[in-house]
Amino acid sequence: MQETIEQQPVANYHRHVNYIKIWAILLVLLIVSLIVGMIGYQFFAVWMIFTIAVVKALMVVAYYMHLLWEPKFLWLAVGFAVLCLFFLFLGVVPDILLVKLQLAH
Amino acid sequence: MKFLPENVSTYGGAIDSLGLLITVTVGACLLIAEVVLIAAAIVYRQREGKPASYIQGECWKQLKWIMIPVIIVVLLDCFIDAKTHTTWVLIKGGTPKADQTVRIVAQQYYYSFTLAGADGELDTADDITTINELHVPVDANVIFELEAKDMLHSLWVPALRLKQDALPGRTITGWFNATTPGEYEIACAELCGVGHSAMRATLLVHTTDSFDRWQAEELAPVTSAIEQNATGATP
Amino acid sequence: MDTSDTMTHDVASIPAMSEVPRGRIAMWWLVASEIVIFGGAVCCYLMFRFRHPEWGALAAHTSTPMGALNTLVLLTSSLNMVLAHSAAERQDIRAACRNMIMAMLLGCVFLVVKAIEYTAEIRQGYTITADLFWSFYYLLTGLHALHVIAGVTAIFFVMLSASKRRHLHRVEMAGIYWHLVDIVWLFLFPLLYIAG
Amino acid sequence: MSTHHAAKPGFLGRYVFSTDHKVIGLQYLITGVLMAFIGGYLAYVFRMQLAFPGNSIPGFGELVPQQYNTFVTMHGTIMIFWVAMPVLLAGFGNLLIPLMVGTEDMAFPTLNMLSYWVFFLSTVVLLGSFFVPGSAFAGGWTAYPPLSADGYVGTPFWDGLGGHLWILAVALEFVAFLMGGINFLVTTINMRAPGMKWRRMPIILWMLVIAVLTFVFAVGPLIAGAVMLLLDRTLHTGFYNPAAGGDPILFQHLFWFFGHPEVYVLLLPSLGIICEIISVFSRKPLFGYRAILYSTIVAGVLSFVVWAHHQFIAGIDPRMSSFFSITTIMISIPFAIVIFACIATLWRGSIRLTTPMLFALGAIAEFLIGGVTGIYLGSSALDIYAHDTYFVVAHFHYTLIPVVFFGGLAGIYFWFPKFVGRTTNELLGKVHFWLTTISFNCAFLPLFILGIAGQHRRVFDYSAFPSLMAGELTMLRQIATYAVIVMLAAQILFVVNVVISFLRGPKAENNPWQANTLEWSVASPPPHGNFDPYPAVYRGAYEYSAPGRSEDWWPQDAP
Repeated sequence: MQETIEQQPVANYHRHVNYIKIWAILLVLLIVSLIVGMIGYQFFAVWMIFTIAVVKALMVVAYYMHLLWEPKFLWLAVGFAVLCLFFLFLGVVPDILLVKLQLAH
Repeated sequence: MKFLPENVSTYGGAIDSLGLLITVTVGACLLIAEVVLIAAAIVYRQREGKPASYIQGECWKQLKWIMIPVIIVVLLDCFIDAKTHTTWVLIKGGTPKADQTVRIVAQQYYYSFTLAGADGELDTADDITTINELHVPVDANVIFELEAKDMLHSLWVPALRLKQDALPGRTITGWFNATTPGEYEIACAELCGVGHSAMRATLLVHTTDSFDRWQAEELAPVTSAIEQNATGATP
Repeated sequence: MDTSDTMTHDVASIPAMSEVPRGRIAMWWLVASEIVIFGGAVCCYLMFRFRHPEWGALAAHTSTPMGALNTLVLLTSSLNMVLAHSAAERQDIRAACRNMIMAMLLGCVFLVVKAIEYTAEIRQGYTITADLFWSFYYLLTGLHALHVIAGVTAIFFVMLSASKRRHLHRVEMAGIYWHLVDIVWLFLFPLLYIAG
Repeated sequence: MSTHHAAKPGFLGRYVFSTDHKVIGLQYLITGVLMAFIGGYLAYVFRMQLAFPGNSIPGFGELVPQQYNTFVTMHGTIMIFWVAMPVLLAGFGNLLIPLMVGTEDMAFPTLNMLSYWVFFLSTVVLLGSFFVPGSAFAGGWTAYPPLSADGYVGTPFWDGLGGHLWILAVALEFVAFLMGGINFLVTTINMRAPGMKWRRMPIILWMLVIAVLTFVFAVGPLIAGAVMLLLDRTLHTGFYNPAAGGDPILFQHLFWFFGHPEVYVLLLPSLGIICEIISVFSRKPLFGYRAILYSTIVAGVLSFVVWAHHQFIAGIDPRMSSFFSITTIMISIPFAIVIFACIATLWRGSIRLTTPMLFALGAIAEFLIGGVTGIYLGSSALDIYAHDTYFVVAHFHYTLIPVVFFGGLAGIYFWFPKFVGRTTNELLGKVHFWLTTISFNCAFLPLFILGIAGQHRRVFDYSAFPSLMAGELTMLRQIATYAVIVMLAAQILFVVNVVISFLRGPKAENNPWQANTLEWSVASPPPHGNFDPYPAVYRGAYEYSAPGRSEDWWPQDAP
């Protein structure tokens, strides 16, 4: 992580891509996820919808926020944040889902 | 270790010996580290004409002086982990076959204990409910179902080496087996409000005979009521 | 700190200062800290969503068309913001300000739609205390709405200074934040509306 | 504060609403030290209650159970969040980072000032909560629901005001440290002097950076959790209420997911201070810079997967306990490397036992005890017995006091000449050290024994427990209490030393300790803008006693 900063090229400035094209793709993805949602609530649909959400988010991050052209240590910052959430989820989920409960409903 | 309360449970010995293991191994490491630290600070005091050595500790030849102790620490860690794991599984990993079943309900600021009785089923006629007194027979596997009504509480029996938090909304199952008859303190080890300090109960471990006698005495009114019912019903 | 490095008298041939503008680095750390805040809340929601399958029925009461409309609004608003950024880099102040105004307006549209949704739900009795699902719904969307308000405010001030050709690099900073708000919604929408 | 700046800001601008990192650092430091006295006073009151239950306490009066809970809660909160964090992270971070990386100020000076004032506001809110009806929060510093959520009995808003303010204060504080922390990161990433490569940075900067990263990544879920707790308290939602489908254990997880990394947020800056001081006063390079650095990074990452060792017996899944027990015991390895490297730095050195050095060595010696007793608690099976007893209390005081108190004092004595421009009195400092060390051990060693005897925590009065009222145990509690009083009294020496030195201590040279790092190359105290001209860096920070040089130090900026 430390080395990458120094090795970054001086000319940062990200290329500007065709933002309207990205927007159109995002829109199509939105419509696809809505259609998938209308089919029903099966396992497949849920996975599809969330995969599409992740793809959409990655596109925004990569092209609108220009993470594609940022130094690697910023990727690490975002990546480690997501990794921490993953740790949190894995550590907590057994206690929420695998316990004998006496809940109100 | 005269301050440690006497152990009266079957698994308490395992915890005590784990404590001893850690004390001996880790204590020895601590002692060595402290001695080296203090000795170094004294021996290498500033002296005229004796400059410090230029040691960076970047090459393996120098680093081994810390890496060898670290490897020893790693080995001790593994050893402690292994023993910890077996002890933990013994105590919290599951429950043995029940000789007695008891429901423990913790609330501000007392415990109520419901002993399942001879049939081993809770919520039947031969249940005995007591407040702040837990009666169990000696040498019996007692399975408890721990519940909390309002706040977090923690069932804490030092003599049994037993501690388990009680949470509202879930039933936590655990067990113990007391080996010596007598009276022992039960406390609440989790802050549960203003009266936390006064939340105290007693564990009474009976010999088998005296437990049967106590049970019979407690059940006497219930038994007579059932008998009366029975005689009343048959014309 | 290897020996060769410390013993030779090289005056740093490499400039240590990184070439990424400091504001942008700061924005990304802000993004990272927001990810763990929203992510933490979403993790909690997910766990409870798995625990309570019956929430599916409750989630059906959220208005998917409204949510979809809001997704569209935020995506378009993000597009405006990134166009403003590229215009600001071309020193095209008019286009930058126009796009930022559009972004802000769309942000306000988002809030209005949200307010209509809230009103409808509360009218039906789905208040924050009605059920844990609704508690999570208001928590997540409420936190997000606060971020939308903050984002609109930030864009407003950036636009004021940009219109005087000052701090043009801040357009990008505001943009990064605004896209983050957009991304959070991209996840909240399926979580609370579609796959509910 | 001598400044050769053209436009001199007025008194307010220079000392109160200053954007100068040195002033902000001192503001954080002084606020933290003052809060330490409040926290110490609370400790005095409840220690007296424990030693002499039922008696009126000199300087306070009669203590009732509710007040006892409040005091214990506020003692913990203040000492962790309003003393350790501002002193170690914000105080030393602000003072040292720009000077050590060789730049004029933080990356965002205004944000930095804002960070302090948000922190100040949080302090006011926290202290104000003592004076609201119902007094301050009494649910333990860990704030476990349902107790912290008032048990879902529908407490009216105003009756729980102390608790709401507590959450608000902690949240404001987190915001302040997030602002400050992002500033630290950007400054270290972006504003290093030419030649200040990552591998040449003083280790304390690395430690501060890793501490900030740990803080930033760990605090998020707790912020979400705190909002949920506040909603539970005020609107009576059910996030932590099992009757509504929530779960109280969720908060415990969110709390400790932050709470454990938080320990390292405090530990790392302090370890950094200790490393600096030990290297300077042994006149030797820091042993194993890279080993220390990599171990610290490993420890930082590992700290995210150990949190549930605080919950072994809290009703979590027993299989998870096994996992967390292993990771917890494994985290001792990187710290063993760091501590051993510190000890190895002493080896064949030329040690000067000045006051800062004494405090640094004392910190290591005491921290070893704290670290080692952590193994007892990290071992899940033994934790069944030790959890929630005074063994835990003794353990974390043996980690936090060396780290915060000894480490912090070592840093204050070490950098006092630099930032105040006057030197402290060595004799007073040494007496202060020995009194503090001896009384500290007398105060907390007995607590280990009490913990082994089964004395459980957060209890107002043990008279309900005959076994804990045994003569010896009562005596141990009294010894601990007397020792705490001595320890608090010993701090008067520190105050006297600092005040007298500030007023009429001998003027300090630029580099009284003959140290290498960049802050010693400028005037004491450093002028506004720090460097003129900007320094260039030629080597790492630990070139002490380099062979072939007449002097035994070699500043980083000397060609």
